[in-house]
Amino acid sequence: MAEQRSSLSPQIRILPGGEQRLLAGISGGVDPDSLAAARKHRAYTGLQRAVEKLGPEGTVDEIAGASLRGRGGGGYPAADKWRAARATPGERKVVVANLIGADPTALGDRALAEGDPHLLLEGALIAAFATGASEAILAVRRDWTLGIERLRRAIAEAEAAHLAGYLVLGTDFSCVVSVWEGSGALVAGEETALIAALAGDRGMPVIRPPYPTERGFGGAPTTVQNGETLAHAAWILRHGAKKFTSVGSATGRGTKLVSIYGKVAQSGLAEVALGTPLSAVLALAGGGTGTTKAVFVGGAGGGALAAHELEKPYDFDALHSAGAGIGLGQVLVTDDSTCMVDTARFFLDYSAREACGKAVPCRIGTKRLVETLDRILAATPRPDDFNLLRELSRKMTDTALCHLEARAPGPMLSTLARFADEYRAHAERGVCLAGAHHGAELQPLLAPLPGIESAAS
Amino acid sequence: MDLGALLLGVGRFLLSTTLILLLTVPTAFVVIQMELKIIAGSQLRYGPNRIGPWGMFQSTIHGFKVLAKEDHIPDQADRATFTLAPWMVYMAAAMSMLVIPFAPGAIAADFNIGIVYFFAVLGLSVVGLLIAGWASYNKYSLLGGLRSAAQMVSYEIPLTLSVVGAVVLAGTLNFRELIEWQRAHGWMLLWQPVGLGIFYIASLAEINRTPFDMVEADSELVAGPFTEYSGMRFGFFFFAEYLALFIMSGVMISLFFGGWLAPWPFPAELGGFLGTVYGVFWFFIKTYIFVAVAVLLRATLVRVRVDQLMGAAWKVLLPLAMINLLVTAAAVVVFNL
Amino acid sequence: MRIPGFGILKGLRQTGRNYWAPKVTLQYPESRPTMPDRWRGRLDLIYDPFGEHKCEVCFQCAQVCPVEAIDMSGFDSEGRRIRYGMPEIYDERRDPNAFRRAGLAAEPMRNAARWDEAIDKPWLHGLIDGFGGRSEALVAIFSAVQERYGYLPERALHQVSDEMTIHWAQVFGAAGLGGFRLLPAEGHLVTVCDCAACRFAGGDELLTALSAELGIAPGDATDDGAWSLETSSEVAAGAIAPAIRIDTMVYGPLTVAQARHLIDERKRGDARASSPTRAVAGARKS
Amino acid sequence: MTSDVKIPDPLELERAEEARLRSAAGLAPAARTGGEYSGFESVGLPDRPPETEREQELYTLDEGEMLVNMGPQHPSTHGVMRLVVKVRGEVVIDIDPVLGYLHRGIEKLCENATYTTVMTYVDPMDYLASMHNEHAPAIAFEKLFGIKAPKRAEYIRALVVELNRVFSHSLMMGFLALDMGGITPILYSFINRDEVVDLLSAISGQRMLFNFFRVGGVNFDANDEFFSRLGTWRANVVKTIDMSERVITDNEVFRARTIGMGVLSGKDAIALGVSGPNLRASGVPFDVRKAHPYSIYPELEFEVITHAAGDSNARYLQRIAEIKQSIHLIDQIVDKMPHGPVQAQVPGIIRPKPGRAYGAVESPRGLYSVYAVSDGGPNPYRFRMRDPSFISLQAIPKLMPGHLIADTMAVMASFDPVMGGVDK
Repeated sequence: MAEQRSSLSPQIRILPGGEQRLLAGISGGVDPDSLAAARKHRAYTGLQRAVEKLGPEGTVDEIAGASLRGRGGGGYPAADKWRAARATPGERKVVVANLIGADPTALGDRALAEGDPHLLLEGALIAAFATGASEAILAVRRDWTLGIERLRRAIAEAEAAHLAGYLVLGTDFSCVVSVWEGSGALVAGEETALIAALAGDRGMPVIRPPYPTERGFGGAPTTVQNGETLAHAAWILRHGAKKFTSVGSATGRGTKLVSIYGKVAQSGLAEVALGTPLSAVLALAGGGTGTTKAVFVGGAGGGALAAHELEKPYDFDALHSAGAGIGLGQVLVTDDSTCMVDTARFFLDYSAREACGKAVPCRIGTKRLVETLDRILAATPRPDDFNLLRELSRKMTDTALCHLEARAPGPMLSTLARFADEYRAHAERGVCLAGAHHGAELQPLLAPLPGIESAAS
Repeated sequence: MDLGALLLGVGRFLLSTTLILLLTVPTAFVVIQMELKIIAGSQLRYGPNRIGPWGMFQSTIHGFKVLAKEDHIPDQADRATFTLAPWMVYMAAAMSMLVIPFAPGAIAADFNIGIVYFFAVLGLSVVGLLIAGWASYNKYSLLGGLRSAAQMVSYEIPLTLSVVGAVVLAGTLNFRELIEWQRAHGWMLLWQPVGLGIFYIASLAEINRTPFDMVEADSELVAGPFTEYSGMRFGFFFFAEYLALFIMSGVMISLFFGGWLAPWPFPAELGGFLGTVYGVFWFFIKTYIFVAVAVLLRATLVRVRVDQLMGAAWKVLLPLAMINLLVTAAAVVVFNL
Repeated sequence: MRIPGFGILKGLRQTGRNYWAPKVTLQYPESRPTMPDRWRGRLDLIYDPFGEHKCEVCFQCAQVCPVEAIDMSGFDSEGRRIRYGMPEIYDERRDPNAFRRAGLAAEPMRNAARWDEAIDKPWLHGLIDGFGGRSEALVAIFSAVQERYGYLPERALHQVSDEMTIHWAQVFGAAGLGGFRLLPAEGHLVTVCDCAACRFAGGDELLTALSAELGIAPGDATDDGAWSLETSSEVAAGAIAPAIRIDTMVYGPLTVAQARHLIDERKRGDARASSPTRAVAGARKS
Repeated sequence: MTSDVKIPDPLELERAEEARLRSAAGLAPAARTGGEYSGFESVGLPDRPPETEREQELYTLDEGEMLVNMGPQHPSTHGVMRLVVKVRGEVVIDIDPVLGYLHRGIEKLCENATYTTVMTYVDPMDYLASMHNEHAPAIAFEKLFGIKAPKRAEYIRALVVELNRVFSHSLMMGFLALDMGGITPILYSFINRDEVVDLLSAISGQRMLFNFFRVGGVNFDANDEFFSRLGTWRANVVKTIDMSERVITDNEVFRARTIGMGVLSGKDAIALGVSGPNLRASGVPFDVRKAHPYSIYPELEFEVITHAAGDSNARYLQRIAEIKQSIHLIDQIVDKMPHGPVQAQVPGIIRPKPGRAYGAVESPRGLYSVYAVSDGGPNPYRFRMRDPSFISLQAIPKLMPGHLIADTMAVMASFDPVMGGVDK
């Protein structure tokens, strides 16, 4: 483990166990800075196969055969997106790898960028080849300095070895890869917002249609894929669709990088096959400390699952039907000392702070939801506050401009459904069933504290 | 003649002219204010009601605004005549006021040929308009000036002829004696109804009032002869117009409505200063009634076309005036009134 | 058969009667017209059922107006007066979100002198040229500037806007959304991570303790200007939660005692920053 | 004449003449104080040889003729139009309307807008008939998409359209009088217009540029406030119309100014393509609502009104009669109005199949029609608008010669052109 940590930023801890596919190279101790070492681990064989054997259509079919779904939270089939981008006519097409790290607690993309840059690069090149793009942009969060540096070096080496850039592998397929340093924000995880930010504009989503695959970055058809998805694509091309689909559930094939944190023995990053029960996922992190009360899946855009639901499979549709979402693979474990209302308020406050402010229901709705939860926590609710919560959430979801906004009320709604008694206790009696003392930390973290005395007490 | 009488005459002349000149501007203000308010009222508007009580100082403010405006002369214009024209028009109006009989003893210059003088001087204003139209070096002005010339030339004749009947009846060309005659024989209105009608129409045309205002037909010629004028030069034209309206009404009531006479027999014993005040009171009452009627006409009527106007003058009014004069003269000879 | 003159008399009668008829004019400032409920022309802001402005005073309109014609003032949802305008009056606006969306600095400005700090124009010019003046490079330019100055001086943003011919509003907006500092930090900048991982690993206790230690609230600075405290999810602590960042160094996982120790270390003037890895190796949360 | 004729500049002629006289009198040539600018250069003589025979004919001045330039800044040119009038004294010899001072490229704007947003662009075109401007595209697009507006929507459309016709015509009464120097009727017209405009803002939310029609329906349903205001308006509209009518219709001066002025025969009107009230005033019974019925007009009972004379007075009386007719129609519509939805289901971004559609309505100024071509994209490939006042304006040069300057404006006002529509 030691040399791994030295090769990655200290923020990233690779948990032992679980599947070892994307993380194989990292935990295998491959030196991320050398192309030769990566090639020992079959780097670029997938690209070779795509370019020399399959051809663009074949590549897309291969991805479709693996039924790869986007790991960015949407779960949109990658093959469909690529087909759409491929079908759109255009001189210039672009592939954008979303490594912006929308949620800082999701470590998957960062780990890949720092530990196995060639995997990402290969995935981006494959996507570019399949969609007929001549340009690939790796949009990386600007404070991942280590990852940026390693990606740049990887690109340079790959171009020197004719694995990227012009005339890849001697064929007439050319793709110029560049690294773009973006500023991390929750909204940047949204593809249209990312495209706007790429163009130097304020990172705000735009209304669809036209979809980015029709008209995206600079008016060119653009394929925006999460970094992990591209890594999966590379892995599929390396090892074949059959092996990829060997694990996973019926609705979600393959694996997912999960970052587990909260009240667990050891927080960190793990790779699990989709469909694994949540309890098994928690086991990877050594299980929860104390009695696990609820598991928040999918971060601010996800939802909560009660302890008795831990046997649910960790899967796109299962979680979605449970009112949560897979998100970027965040799994927050809470124990019985955690107040659910407070937690829901925290996530909503995070959404409100990160709201880009373009869509009014999002900008104002999140604010109002937080205020309403504050009233509930302060035991001074208005008569129809609970209806207001539900009504406002429904409106936000209906009028959403981007999926972040549509899912922002998720944590609140799921906790409201499962832990209604806590809400009621707060609203009516002003007591917290979780026994958490609600003092200064209830205030929004960015706003001034009421005073030092209360903080010191 | 002795020096005292001469000095007295000179002093009296200076005093009266000064008073007249001082009277012109407030009169114009009052008439303009009447126009503003009456037209507004008949258009279901309030009209000016902000400046002063009931907005009665609106026109005064307009006057001072005009003073404050830039005085612009087109560089192709003929400066001398361009500057001369407003002065001529204004002076024509002001001078014709000299013979207006406000009240017994309140006549600036009591000529024995006051009526002739009046029509002669008032006719000068057309020269001013013509000059203005020519000097402005602007086609609208030119057309307007020519229109005014044609219009006035064609209306001087019926206007004057319509009065001659009254003159023949009264046997005098002096306003004061004419009014005295009316005190004796009743208002000229009863003796000369046809003459009154001709006089009223002709006088409206003479002073370019709607419906005969095609000299400055704002929807055809932008502002006629005044197009290129600005500032106080335009103000002079403006004042002169409304002054002329006042003067015409005054002359008309002097000729046909018994001037300063009250509707009932004028108390003869009421002489001296009191009589003057009494006469002035009645004079202004009657005059402003007719000013109001003219204003109401403007609010109601549309503009007559220039050829229709002159057609009416030559084909209708002139023969009528002739017949009227003929009948009157015959009557005077037959019944030796 | 028309009697000549009859029509004129009819018109005269109408106009004359209207002189005494009730007038239709509205004396505007005193009496206002009653506009229909649906009328869309009204320019004042409506209140919501709870009597709060629907306007969030988010200043988006003000900042996207290319000629900066919009200035506004109002009360945000917490009832604090908000005004958009020149930097001198930023401290009238305290809603952090409104600040950030308007691309303005989130703290009240303490020393106005720093705002006029002269910047290295040729250097910035070379930087912009190096990126070919493409607007895609805005963020990269910003991070370079912030790396050099510790924040984005307004003058630098103006120069960027001028040289790259990008609307001032767009430059400010891009800078505001990127987690950049638009105001200089005073002294040592202590950033407590408030991401979910840190929070549930005890980030709150850490924040409370630090603000007690430094005697300031988050988003504030000590009176002597030696310390500033703020929270941000940009630290991205991940496995080392709870973490704090002092200036540029990230430490974690920390207990309250260790955090106090770090602060005291700095206070004692020991400027040698221990490397994060050593801190990580040394510190284990019990 | 040859085509390279030298156009005599009046200023030059005058200067030459003056120089000749001065030299004959043995005087020194005059020193002109004036700069380059001179009043005569504003007559609009082009500084180039004439390109067409028409230009040559117009700009060649015989003895005693001069060009007077009316507009674009003139008290009574109904917006910004320029009339180059060739006069001999007061008599008009020739007239050349110069258009395009208000051109805003609305057709091009519409071709760059999606089908749903076209409505906002056509509004300011003929700003006295915005509702009609929106009606024609709505009809054309609905043909294009193959959708139908609900019944109630059609009724509301007809209602607002007739209301719009009322205030447009009543404004024409006022402007006609104003151009003859009558200053009062225009204010009575505006009283009437204001009430109607308040009505329309009660239903549409705007006073002038309504943006009320939608593809497949209308924006709002008619609410109680609208109907109550409609009732009060209906109660006193006839009074208001009669008020302005009493001032001008029987007025001898007005009749003398309008009867026999600008007589346009039915044949000429058809040849020129004049439509609407101007055509019907020439005795041709053509009304789009009858000839090519659209919306709900087949269900309403009304007959085409015509006047035989074809002069300004006939056009004026035609308008008044149509106002009364529109009020009658409004009564019928309000009586028959059904309940139900006012908007058909239409997707947000519409991509109709390639094709072409034509929608025509009877606007206060005549046959206003829209021709839209779709290439399958989200916005029209071609969007053409036929504006009636543009065509009725072409009658002016044909009618005016022989009349006086005073009548040009009066006759033009009787055709009731709106420059916003002419120049698009």
